[in-house]
Amino acid sequence: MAIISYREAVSQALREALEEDHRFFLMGEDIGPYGGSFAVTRGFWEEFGPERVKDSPLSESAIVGAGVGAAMAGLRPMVEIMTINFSLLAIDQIVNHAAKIRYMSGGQFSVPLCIRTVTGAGASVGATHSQSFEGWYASVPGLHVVVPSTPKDALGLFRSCRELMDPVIFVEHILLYGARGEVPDGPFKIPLGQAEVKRLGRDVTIVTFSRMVHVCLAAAEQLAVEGIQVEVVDLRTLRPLDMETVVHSVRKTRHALVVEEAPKQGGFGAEIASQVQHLAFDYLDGPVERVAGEEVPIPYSMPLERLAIPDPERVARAIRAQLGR
Amino acid sequence: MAIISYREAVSQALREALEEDHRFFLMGEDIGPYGGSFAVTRGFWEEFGPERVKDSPLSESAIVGAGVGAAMAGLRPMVEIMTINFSLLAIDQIVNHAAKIRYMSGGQFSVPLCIRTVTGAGASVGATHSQSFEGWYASVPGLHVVVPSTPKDALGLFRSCRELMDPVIFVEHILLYGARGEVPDGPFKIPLGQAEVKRLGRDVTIVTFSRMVHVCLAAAEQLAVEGIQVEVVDLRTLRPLDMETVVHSVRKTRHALVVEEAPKQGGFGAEIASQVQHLAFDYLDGPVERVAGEEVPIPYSMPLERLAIPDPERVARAIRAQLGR
Amino acid sequence: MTAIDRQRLSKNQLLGLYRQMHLIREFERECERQYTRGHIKGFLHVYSGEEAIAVGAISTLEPQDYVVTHYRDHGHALARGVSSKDIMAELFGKATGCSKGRGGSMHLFDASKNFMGGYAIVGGQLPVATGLALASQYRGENRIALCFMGDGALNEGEFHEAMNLAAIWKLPVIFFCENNLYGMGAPASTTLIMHQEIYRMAAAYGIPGAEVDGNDVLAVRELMLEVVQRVRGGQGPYFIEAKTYRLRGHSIADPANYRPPEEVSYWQSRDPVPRFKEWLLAEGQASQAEIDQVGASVEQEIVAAAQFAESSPFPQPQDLHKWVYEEGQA
Amino acid sequence: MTAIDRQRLSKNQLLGLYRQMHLIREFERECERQYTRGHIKGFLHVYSGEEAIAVGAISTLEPQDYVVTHYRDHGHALARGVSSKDIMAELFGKATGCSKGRGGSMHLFDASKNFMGGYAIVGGQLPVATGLALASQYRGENRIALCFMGDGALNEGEFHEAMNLAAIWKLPVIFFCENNLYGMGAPASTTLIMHQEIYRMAAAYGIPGAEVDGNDVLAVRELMLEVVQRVRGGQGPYFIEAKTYRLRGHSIADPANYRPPEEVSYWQSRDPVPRFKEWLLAEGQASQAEIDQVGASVEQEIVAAAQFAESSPFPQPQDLHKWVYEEGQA
Ligand SMILES: Cc1ncc(C[n+]2csc(CCOP(=O)(O)OP(=O)(O)O)c2C)c(N)n1
Ligand SMILES: Cc1ncc(C[n+]2csc(CCOP(=O)(O)OP(=O)(O)O)c2C)c(N)n1
Ligand SMILES: [Mg+2]
Ligand SMILES: [Mg+2]
Repeated sequence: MAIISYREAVSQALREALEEDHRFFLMGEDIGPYGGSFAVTRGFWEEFGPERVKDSPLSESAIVGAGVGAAMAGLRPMVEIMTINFSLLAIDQIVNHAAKIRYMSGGQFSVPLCIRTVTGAGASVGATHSQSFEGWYASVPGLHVVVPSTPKDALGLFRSCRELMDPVIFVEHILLYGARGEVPDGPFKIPLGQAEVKRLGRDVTIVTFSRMVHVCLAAAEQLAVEGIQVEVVDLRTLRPLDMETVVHSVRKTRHALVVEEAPKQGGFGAEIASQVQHLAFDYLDGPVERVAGEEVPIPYSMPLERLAIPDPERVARAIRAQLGR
Repeated sequence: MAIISYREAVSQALREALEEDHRFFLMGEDIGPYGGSFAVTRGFWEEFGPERVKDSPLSESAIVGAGVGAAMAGLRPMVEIMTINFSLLAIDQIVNHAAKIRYMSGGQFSVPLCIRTVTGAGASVGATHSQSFEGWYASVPGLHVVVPSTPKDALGLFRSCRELMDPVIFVEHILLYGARGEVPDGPFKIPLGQAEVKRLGRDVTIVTFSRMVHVCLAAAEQLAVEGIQVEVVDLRTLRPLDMETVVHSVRKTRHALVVEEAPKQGGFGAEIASQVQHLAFDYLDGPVERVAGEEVPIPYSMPLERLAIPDPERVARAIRAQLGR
Repeated sequence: MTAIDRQRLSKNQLLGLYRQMHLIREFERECERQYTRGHIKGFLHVYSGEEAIAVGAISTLEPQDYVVTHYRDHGHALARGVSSKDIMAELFGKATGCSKGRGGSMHLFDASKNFMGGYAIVGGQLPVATGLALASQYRGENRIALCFMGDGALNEGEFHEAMNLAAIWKLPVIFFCENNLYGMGAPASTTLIMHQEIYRMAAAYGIPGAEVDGNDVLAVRELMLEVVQRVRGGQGPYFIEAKTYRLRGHSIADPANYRPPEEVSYWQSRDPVPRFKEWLLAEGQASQAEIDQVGASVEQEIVAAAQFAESSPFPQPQDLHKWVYEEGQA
Repeated sequence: MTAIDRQRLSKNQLLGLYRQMHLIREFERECERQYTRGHIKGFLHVYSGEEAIAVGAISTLEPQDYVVTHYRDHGHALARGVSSKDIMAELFGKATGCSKGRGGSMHLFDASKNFMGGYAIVGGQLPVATGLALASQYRGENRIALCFMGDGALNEGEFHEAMNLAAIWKLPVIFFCENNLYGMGAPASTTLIMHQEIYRMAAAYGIPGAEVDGNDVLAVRELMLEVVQRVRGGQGPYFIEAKTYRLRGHSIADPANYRPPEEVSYWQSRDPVPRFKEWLLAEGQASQAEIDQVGASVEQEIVAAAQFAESSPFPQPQDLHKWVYEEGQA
């Protein structure tokens, strides 16, 4: 067991891929001498050389499309899109090519492409730079969507992603890079499609992912003091989606709250809520509740931004209301 | 009352705008001499001239962005994106500019831009050309999303869109252009955010929109023969979303089924299901059910394509199962 | 057309090129018939009039090279040797199709021929081709990628990004623009300033550009032979513009009324298939009997393709979800 | 620098230009200080070193003209006359900011100055500027749109689409590339083949392109005066490349270690602010006393701006949803 940061975990995951298999290479904006805009690939360019750590022009669509082509040819491109906001410029390549080529070719071609990107608000960088589109990608058949909340999950999940023959959107959270956590020694892996109960509790189940896991854990701490035992389920991957673990928990607690960062209407939390009420209807003591981002572009001004995304207080308030306490 | 086609309704709506207010102009690919790829603007170029019916290069991002700029300058651009599939190439302009400029400028600028586009599967045009992204747009604060199912709704809703000072995504369905229906004479309007009960029934409420309204009405016909009375609620706009009408119906029928064309996981139907269970929890006799597209890229082969999207039989089967008949 | 000497084509090879061109033309005719009969659905964009490009260009490639194209892809697939049966079956939506019925007319694929696909988002194939070329460069192979596009693709941002990326990384990719003077209904003159010299747009990326008569199969071949050698030699990407004309509408639904009749008849007089045939005859490279034999053999092939397509089964309903992910993955 | 004569600038006007440049420089210094004090959050990209461009270029516009720019936008806003108080308040996230605290550093707006915004998606502002120019053309106004971008924007597909659209429709827009030799950390030489003559890329669109010393305010002005006249006269778009250098890192978080020290010191020696000052003094266009007075007045203005920002209120929590839609709309 070592304690490392989320940044170090992702970094290690990438390094392993580069070291162990020459088919892996990195491509992205400013991942070279600059070291990556979140310093994940610092030193890589010097270590692995410009052929394997390809500093690209600011051309999101071209680098994702080039990743698709290289993957079809048998390589394992790992493309960094600086933040998920900019992925909108490449979303056509992701949705219409990466996700569909296996199907449209009748299984003749695979696209083992990993797109790493960074999601989330809370960094005071304004509306165009603070979005959370992972839910959109999770609605696209043909993609895998991975949303780790801890260093361990990031490393373990990435190791599984490396083995996939289909495209993955690997979504890191902008505010988690500094978060530290225990990571097992040795080559452990975490398979996609397995949620994890991050905290045990008997009164209510929170279903969440990415940074909101930490917000919910903090809320759970607060509520524990008040005698409310919250169970926190971290989905870890949105596609595939492990509803079994969620339903198992909800059957026990009889209350479910879904927490996400994106604006509520049409957020991926709706899918979870919809499935929970469907799969656990007879076990629920009340409706599935949701806490999500507000229906606004993320404002720059920090006091407003704080109001726009869920925090532990809002989550705790929602649970008190839900349980009538 | 006249009986006209959906195509004629949209066409009339556009013509009215062009005739009545010089600030309106059209911009899009092949809307000029070609007449529009779905013949909506046939004859317009000849009638209104190339300055007001601007045939554009194949540059989705540039024409939407230009629409944003022209709208900021006080015009009323109506941009046609040939199909919603290609809107992915312009989605950054839609999400990061059209939807956010009012907010990011602290209310100084408005973007009264109307983007017309065409959604839907069922036309045997393959996976890249058969998608339904209206649900994504409906999750973006700052946008309006309109999804008419009839000629009357198309015309009446468009007339309301013309008055908005914010961007609208006006989504026509590829298989509805030939559909005919009654349209009141005179300058009637349909406000955004008002769902319509398209068929009255007491046993179950179907909530749906766009072409699926017709699929559900056909299912309702079938079920009526079996003595099941289905109420069909057509949302008509996804943003704003009228849950009041929906909940009112569900409280009566105590059963809700949400039907949509997009793949189920992460589809906008999840939002509706989530809200119904939340707002009508105590009235529901069973979980909110959903019928949606399959989790596949839309296959070209017609027998497979038919299986991939809901049809009246599937809807009817779902309702029988839901009601235990 | 003295290219013939430089190209050292045998009579047999010349007849082979002609056969391919004729096959494409007849294949497309059959498609139009089958569309009318309701066997082919959706969009149908035929390649009639542009045969000299696909045949001339692809004939200069090696089997290991990659071919990528746009949605008007039947001609490229046939020229690459994808079986006419498999393509026709695909258009019929049959399980035996080259994309197993999943792709359809705009999304033909054949891995065995390194035919990497028809792409239906205008301009979207350029980045993909760039990536294939990148893989070749990365592995030190000497495969090249040949990427076709219409003139319309030059309006799209992806053209720009892919050209720039290929240039800056010196990738072995040939960008081949089939300039048939129209996008859908819009003449290139209304969408591209440089419509008369599209190839010159390559200069903005430091990519050499050349122009060729797209209705002359030997001219296309001749230019391509040079370009292929250069690109395979590691000198970076190349851009080719071939001027041509589609003899039919944009799709089968398009009567193409927006085109001036004189323009149409001018281009009909330059129809690449009869033109090449007449040249073969005039130069004594083929006899009328040989031409007739090609005609008969193509006719047979088309009949066989249609029969194969018609008699093939549709995909099984239970296979709807097959190939969304690798077998065994969620 | 005999431009002065042709430009018929009075001493006062010259001093005015200098004041703007100096104001930008000092404003950015203050921003860096306030960032360290925690008053400014998020990303901070300063304009230091590029002042001659914004000041020179914008000084040639009329009030009705539109200015659009990228995320490194403080300099353009100041040069356009947006109040330093309002900008600083914006950076503090205050309700009095030029975007009411909603936009932040990368998204400055001021309708009263036709300052149409800083845009933070690289390349995304070009289509918007094109649309503003289109509106002017549509209404037969003679307003022009001036659109700034970094060299990095030329990598993006939107550059291409907007250039093409502006060209084909002959729109009154000036595309102005601030080539400071770097994107974030990547030198333009690794991302653009034409990095040494970016202005030549305009030829692919039939758009005239010109190059200018971006560290020489009068040279920028001189070129712009010509270009503005031409574009206002209906002759279509124009592309300008100004070579310059950012004297600081990409953002305040970037120590810019990737830049060779000789390069940095070469450009420091061409710093546009002292360079213009020295010229003013040498040419007798300003006295040291006048320069000092400008310094004092700028210092006062900056202090006032910071005080205004600090003492202004944050937006009200209940106003979180204001301005998502027009008042009264859902
Ligand atoms: C991004 C995108 N926009 C629009 C379309 C619709 N569309 C299909 S083909 C076509 C015209 C393309 O013209 P060109 O590239 O010249 O090819 P050609 O048909 O002439 O072979 C258009 C606009 C599309 N498929 N993709
Ligand atoms: C589409 C997009 N990709 C990436 C980024 C991240 N990013 C912000 S600034 C920048 C560099 C831009 O360089 P340039 O255009 O030369 O402007 P400069 O910073 O030199 O003024 C990058 C990559 C972004 N904001 N938008
Ligand atoms: Mg064409
Ligand atoms: Mg730069």
